[in-house]
Amino acid sequence: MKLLKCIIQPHKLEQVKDALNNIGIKGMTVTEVKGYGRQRGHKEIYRGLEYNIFFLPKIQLDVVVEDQLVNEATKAVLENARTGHIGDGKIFVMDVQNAIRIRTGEEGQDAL
Amino acid sequence: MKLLKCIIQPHKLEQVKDALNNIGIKGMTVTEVKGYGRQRGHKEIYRGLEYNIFFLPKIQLDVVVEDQLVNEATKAVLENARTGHIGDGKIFVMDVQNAIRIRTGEEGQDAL
Amino acid sequence: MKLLKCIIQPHKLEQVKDALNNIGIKGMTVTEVKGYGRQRGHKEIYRGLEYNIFFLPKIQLDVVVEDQLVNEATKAVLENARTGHIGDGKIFVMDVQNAIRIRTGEEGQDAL
Amino acid sequence: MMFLKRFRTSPRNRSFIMALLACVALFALLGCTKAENPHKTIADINGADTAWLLVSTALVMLMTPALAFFYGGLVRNKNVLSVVMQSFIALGVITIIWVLFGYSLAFGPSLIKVGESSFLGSLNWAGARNVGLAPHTVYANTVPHRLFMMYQCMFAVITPALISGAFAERMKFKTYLAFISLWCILVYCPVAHWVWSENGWLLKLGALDFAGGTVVHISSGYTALLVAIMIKPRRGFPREAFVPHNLITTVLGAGLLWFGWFGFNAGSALSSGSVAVVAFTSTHIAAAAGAVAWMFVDWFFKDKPTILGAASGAVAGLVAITPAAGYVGPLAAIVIGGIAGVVCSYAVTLRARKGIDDALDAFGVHGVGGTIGAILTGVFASSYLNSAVTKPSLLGGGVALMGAQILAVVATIAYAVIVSYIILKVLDLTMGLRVSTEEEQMGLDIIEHGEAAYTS
Amino acid sequence: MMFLKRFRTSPRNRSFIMALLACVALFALLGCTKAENPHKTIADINGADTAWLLVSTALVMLMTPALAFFYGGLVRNKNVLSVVMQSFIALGVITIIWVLFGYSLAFGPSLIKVGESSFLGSLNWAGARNVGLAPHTVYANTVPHRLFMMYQCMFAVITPALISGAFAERMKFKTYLAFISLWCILVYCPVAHWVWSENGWLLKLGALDFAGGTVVHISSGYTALLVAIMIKPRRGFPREAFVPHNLITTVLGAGLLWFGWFGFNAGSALSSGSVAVVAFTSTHIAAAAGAVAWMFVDWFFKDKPTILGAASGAVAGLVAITPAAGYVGPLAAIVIGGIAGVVCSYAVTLRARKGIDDALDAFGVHGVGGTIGAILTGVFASSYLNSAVTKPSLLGGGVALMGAQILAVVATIAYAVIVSYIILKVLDLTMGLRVSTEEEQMGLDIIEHGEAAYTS
Amino acid sequence: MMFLKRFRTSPRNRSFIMALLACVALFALLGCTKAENPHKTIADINGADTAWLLVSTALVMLMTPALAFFYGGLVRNKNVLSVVMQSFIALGVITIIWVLFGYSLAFGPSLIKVGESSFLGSLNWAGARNVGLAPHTVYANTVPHRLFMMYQCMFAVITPALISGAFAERMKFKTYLAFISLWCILVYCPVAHWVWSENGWLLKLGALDFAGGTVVHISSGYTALLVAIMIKPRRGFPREAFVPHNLITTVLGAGLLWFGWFGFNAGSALSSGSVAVVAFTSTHIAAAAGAVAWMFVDWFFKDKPTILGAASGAVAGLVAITPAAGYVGPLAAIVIGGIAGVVCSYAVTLRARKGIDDALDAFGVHGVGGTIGAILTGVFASSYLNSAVTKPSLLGGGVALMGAQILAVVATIAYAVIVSYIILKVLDLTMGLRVSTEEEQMGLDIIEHGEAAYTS
Ligand SMILES: Nc1ncnc2c1ncn2[C@@H]1O[C@H](COP(=O)(O)OP(=O)(O)O)[C@@H](O)[C@H]1O
Ligand SMILES: Nc1ncnc2c1ncn2[C@@H]1O[C@H](COP(=O)(O)OP(=O)(O)O)[C@@H](O)[C@H]1O
Ligand SMILES: Nc1ncnc2c1ncn2[C@@H]1O[C@H](COP(=O)(O)OP(=O)(O)O)[C@@H](O)[C@H]1O
Repeated sequence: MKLLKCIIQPHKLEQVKDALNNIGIKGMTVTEVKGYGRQRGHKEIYRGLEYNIFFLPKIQLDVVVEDQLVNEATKAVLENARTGHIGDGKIFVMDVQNAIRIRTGEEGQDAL
Repeated sequence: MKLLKCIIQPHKLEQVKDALNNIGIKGMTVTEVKGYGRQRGHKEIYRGLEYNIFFLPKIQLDVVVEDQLVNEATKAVLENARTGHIGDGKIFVMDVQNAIRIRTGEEGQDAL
Repeated sequence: MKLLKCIIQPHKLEQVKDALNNIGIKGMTVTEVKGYGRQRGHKEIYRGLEYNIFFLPKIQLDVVVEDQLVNEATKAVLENARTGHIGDGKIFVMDVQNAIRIRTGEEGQDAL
Repeated sequence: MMFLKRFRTSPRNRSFIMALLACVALFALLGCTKAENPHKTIADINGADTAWLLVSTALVMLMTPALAFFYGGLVRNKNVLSVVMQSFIALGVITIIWVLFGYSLAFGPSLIKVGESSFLGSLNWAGARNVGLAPHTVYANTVPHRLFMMYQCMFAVITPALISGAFAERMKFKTYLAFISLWCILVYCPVAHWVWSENGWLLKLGALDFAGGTVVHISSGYTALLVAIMIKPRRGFPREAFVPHNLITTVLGAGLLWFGWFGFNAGSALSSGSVAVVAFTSTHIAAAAGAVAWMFVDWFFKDKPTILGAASGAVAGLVAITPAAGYVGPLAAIVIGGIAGVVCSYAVTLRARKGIDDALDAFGVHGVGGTIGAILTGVFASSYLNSAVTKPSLLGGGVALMGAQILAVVATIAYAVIVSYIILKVLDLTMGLRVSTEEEQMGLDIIEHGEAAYTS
Repeated sequence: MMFLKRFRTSPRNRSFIMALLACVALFALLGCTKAENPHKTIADINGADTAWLLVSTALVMLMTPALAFFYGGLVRNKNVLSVVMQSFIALGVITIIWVLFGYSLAFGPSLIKVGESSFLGSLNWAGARNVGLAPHTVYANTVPHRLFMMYQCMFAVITPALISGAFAERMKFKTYLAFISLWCILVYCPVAHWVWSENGWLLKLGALDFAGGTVVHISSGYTALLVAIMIKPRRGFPREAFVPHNLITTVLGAGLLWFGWFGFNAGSALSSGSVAVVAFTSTHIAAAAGAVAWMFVDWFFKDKPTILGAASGAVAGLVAITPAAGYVGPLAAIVIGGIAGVVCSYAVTLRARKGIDDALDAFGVHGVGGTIGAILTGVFASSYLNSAVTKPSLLGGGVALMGAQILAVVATIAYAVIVSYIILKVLDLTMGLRVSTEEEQMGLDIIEHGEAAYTS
Repeated sequence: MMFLKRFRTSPRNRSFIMALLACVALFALLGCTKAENPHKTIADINGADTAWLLVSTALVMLMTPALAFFYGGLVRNKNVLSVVMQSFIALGVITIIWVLFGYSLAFGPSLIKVGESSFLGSLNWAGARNVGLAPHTVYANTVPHRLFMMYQCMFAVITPALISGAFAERMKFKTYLAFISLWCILVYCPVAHWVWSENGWLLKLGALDFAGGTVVHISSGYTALLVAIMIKPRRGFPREAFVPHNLITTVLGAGLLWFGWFGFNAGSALSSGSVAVVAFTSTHIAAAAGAVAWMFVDWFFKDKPTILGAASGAVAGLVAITPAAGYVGPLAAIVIGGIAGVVCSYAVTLRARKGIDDALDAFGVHGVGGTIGAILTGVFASSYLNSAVTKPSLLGGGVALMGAQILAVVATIAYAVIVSYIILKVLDLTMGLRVSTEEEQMGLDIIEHGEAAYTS
């Protein structure tokens, strides 16, 4: 199993969720985060001074998927989270050794 | 070392924390997240329309433990986070290569 | 690539960010979390009773870096997040198998 | 963020703003404040009545920020500032319009007259000219005329702000400013003239509207329904849930609205005496009954007594009692408030099911509540409590009053809807009503105002 | 969520609600609003006094939402709506009860009389019958009787809401509604009758309670202590910290309470003259002294001057000055407010150490503050400032007033506690006081009202 | 947390607190409230005027919590309580000082006199001695003298609180308390004496300040500039963005300030008549014009109409109209408000570019707005509207008034800045102005008050 840690633009969440849904991804966890990257924040004028807002609101979407779904899931995120502007975000792929469903105690892929 | 990423019901946090404490787990990190899974949200009536609230509030409890504690910790979470209803959550087990205590610079298990 | 999951004191974020910036780290993601560890919260008097506040506000700074930057990045965090008091936090090092830039589809180190 | 560049003020925007400013400047120069009233002098001012009307005016002013909070709490995080701004800026823009010429159009000497009945005021009182400190014989003969102008100003401010609930989370701010300005001038001022001015034709017909059921709530409520239909639903409606992002803010708004409504209704007595007390009493009781009624409806049909229901019910009760406030007793107020709570709650449900996205239910509460109130005024108004009731109500054994009430309601709805339709069509073709889909997704706060409500 | 199904309205709930509604309807039909007062006419209305009392009534109304915010900020996130709702719905429910028969029980012609002393009002004024627009000779002889009824209504509303601080975060909403209804009728109305009605026995004894120290604060404060004990502590108390989830909301509540209290105290003069000024002055000063005093206590004993301390201190000062407001001067107000700040802050600490979970310290602030105020009225009341002070105070060199004060306090506490105990026992056996442990853990907002205060 | 130990109350702190308390106690004993006024009796009280001034006093009181919210929303999360506390506790501390001796210094019989002109009041009215219920012949000859004292109290409270915007997020709380106490006594009371007391030298010179442009806004605004410079910028300024953490809270503050300002300005008529109406009208209109003007400036130069701009503009308009309120008509009010909106918005930009960290722009809004208002009073004041205008204004064809206005402004600025400088120097050397860098980073809420505003 892999964890896809996707950092995306907040207003793309709904669309990405639907896309993942369509390819049968059964669960995900969303965290409100603030991100800093090449986008290097944006300029904002406040009380006459121009500031750099470094950290911009992003959504972190954690999805654990079976290995064979990784490519498809990645594609779904790439296609639906993309606006073409800097700051669209990243997908980090990490290894997950086990998953356990708390309700039933099922383990591994069955738990997803 | 392993990271147990536990997604649980918010009102179970206190109990799970105490249980982990009892088996000597010395630290944990809590994030407020929103989750989506088999529970598929719940129905809510608002202004006369029935909506599906997809994302429900969950707590993500990140606990890094030594390898030999993984089973015991998992058991503690399973037993104390369970209500028996869909939406009780998951435990994802991931590998952690190193841990460093910022205050002292200690590494590995000593840092936990 | 590695993910450095750094749990730090909130008021150290600015300084740590600048330090990472200085060694050329190009991105990071910040989450507001609550932490529990050796610090075991702190005592607070409220309405005449002394309570233990277990969970204290912390910042979780997730930084994905190329393998060769891990040591330097760790050092930067250690030096800049340290106050010398219990509760300064931890760095957890985890393996990242791939990174993808959503905007361009670039993969691996190029995506950072 | 290159993306944002696209929304930078274009030259067209600039000229729009310039024109607006020029307008204001022109009018500001025009007026010269020499105030006269042939019949009354400053010596005729009654201190107590003036004190109460000063307070009432302040209370009604507070209702507009209150509305901002009531509405603001109900929208999503990313649009709360835009909704709050729509109310807040109405205090600015409509006040200026009102002082420069709105008051004159609404209450000034008749410009368009048919027989004894007047249809519009002239610009004779523009810029507060001839609106002096001596009382006006007819409008409020014991308080300075200028105070009456200010009191009415607060009504003119809140009315277009009420409509904003209908198109929340999707209208362009620039278009909003144009809309409320035009609507105030072309809809509100004429209707106010019909109902409240010395020779207004609806007044002449004997229709009763104590504190603005027709002028304020019906005119804004039905316009709201129209705009909601014309501007189309929010992206995602009705599939997605647009649940309130902060109900505490909404309750704050409801609490302050309730408080301010004492100024709205009891202030409309324009004096500190028994009529004010009648209005105050029925206002409070109807709010209470509305809150309880809507809560119980929720409990029955949704299994839970919601706080949103209680707050909405209080507002519905307040709306419904508005036209009747000074004419009815405590028990009638319970009935009016209770009916409003039940019917408005049903109207809200119905409108949602019909696929109309009147986002914050400006129609369901103000349109429906106002109509209920106007009709029930024809049922309960008692000449015993207020000598202004000259025709018998249903309970008083006659249908004359009811007839006038229905006529007033129908005329107001017809006029408001037709004129609003024209205004909106014109705006749609020239400025556009809606932001783009992408802007809607990103939220109006950042897109239209460059600000985020909450940061941390 | 199958789980939620269990909380769906059961048939039993439905019949409960139906019965309630029927009751309301019945009473609504019953009353016919023909209002008479043999001694006064509408011509006796004084405009200035009426203006001030209209304003004061509105101000006191605002205190209930204010209380909702004060309390709401102090609880945990998951219970804030439930606490806010408890206050807000009191505006609805108690208002209806008050108009239908509560006012009559409290202020109506005597039903139960022993000699000259009356113990309860009759239903003669039920449904506002005989409560007309002419002033009542005794209660407020320059303002419409009906306005006095509304002014008193606001007091009746806030008093049970005050108690809600004691059982915050754990009482069933249905039980809450039953409790405040019964408490209003069985405790508040009688006690108000004793202290404020024409022939009330405590009034006859010469006890002074300017604006409700006994009737409002003592009766609610001691009841709060009782409920806190009977309903048992919240799960986790005292091990877990229940820290305020939003202190800004609490300060908003404190600020609006302070503001509204001018209506509560200075309005109790029932006229716009020197007594109102005396009350206004002492009210503001006592609030200030209370805030400063509690802050310094915090600074000494907890090392930090907390804002919660300052806000609580202001409220404590306001509570303590309430019975004395119209009888004492500015320096006495400093002393009363200061003492209240110190003693209430200590009471709060003590109650927590005793293991009593009066969650938001309704007892520590209102019970203790009210007692301090009632007693200190016996020390400082000055006939020089207010001719209603007929017995000498301690400083005036006598013990007669103090005796009456103590008797009033003791009688009120005894009566309130005993009757509340019976009400609570009955409710416990029939409806149950508390939600289940699991419901408590999930939070009352979602469980009892199906809503979340904040979403994002 | 060992770290926190360092901030525990040290013995030095304790004695500081003890001394303060002793002071208060001493003064409390000192005064004996025997109030006399040779010329007037209680029978001279006018009920309507009293009602209006009671309400106005309550409204002005509300402005201080309102300011707390306006300011509180603008700072960062970790400092919001500290900012709110600074305003809230001013209600406590300054009220006590005012009653004990501040009012006497400001309005009492002259202590320091040169010819007919007075420079400071004596302690003759300390502890409200001789401040009775009969009206004072000169100050407010139809309302109880004591009410006038309370009305003025609210002004004295809010003025130092206004300054707190300048040093937000970095001043020690203990130093803050000492600062506002000293500033109230050494700056506010004398300046108030000059402008408003019977024989004040600026009054004698014919300077007009209807409701406190000079006394309140100029004195606090320029002091704010001085403190901002002396205490140095916040860590990170101007590199980091200190964006508002909750603009809804700020709008709440702005709305309540607007509401309360009716008491501030229209209340300053001290009677419920035509002057109050003049002031009420111009106040509302100037706020509206300020909001619209600042919004359009934002739109032009920052591409977006911000809600912070609209809210700040409303406040700027209110500040600027304050000295002129009772002397000018509606169209002048549009001009004054509009100019204030534009100029203050520019001043705010300029000050930021100059590297001065007047964090919440107390100077840009109150200093600049107050100056604009004082000067424009010299342009627009009309004897037609208010007989208190005895010298011709510029529009009236003379420069005498303008001369007096400028003199008053300059004298106030000079005095306020010099005395504040001395106070701050002394405090800097004895107590220190600023918290340490580490404390600043951690936030004043937790460091100074041991509380967090929001928990979850
Ligand atoms: N090295 C990194 N480690 C962790 N998070 C990162 C890293 N780089 C980028 N991010 C996250 O991805 C978001 C988008 O990255 P950014 O570089 O701004 O845009 P893009 O991916 O389009 O080049 C950032 O705001 C941040 O949250
Ligand atoms: N594949 C997944 N990846 C990440 N998080 C998941 C995944 N599946 C479930 N979750 C998290 O676990 C929570 C509970 O899962 P759900 O399927 O609703 O219940 P259950 O585990 O009882 O079947 C979800 O709300 C979500 O936060
Ligand atoms: N085993 C763990 N797993 C996850 N997070 C941890 C763990 N131990 C500590 N933390 C996080 O690190 C923070 C600091 O740890 P703590 O033990 O209090 O201080 P220190 O690292 O200085 O000994 C905690 O508040 C918690 O968020």
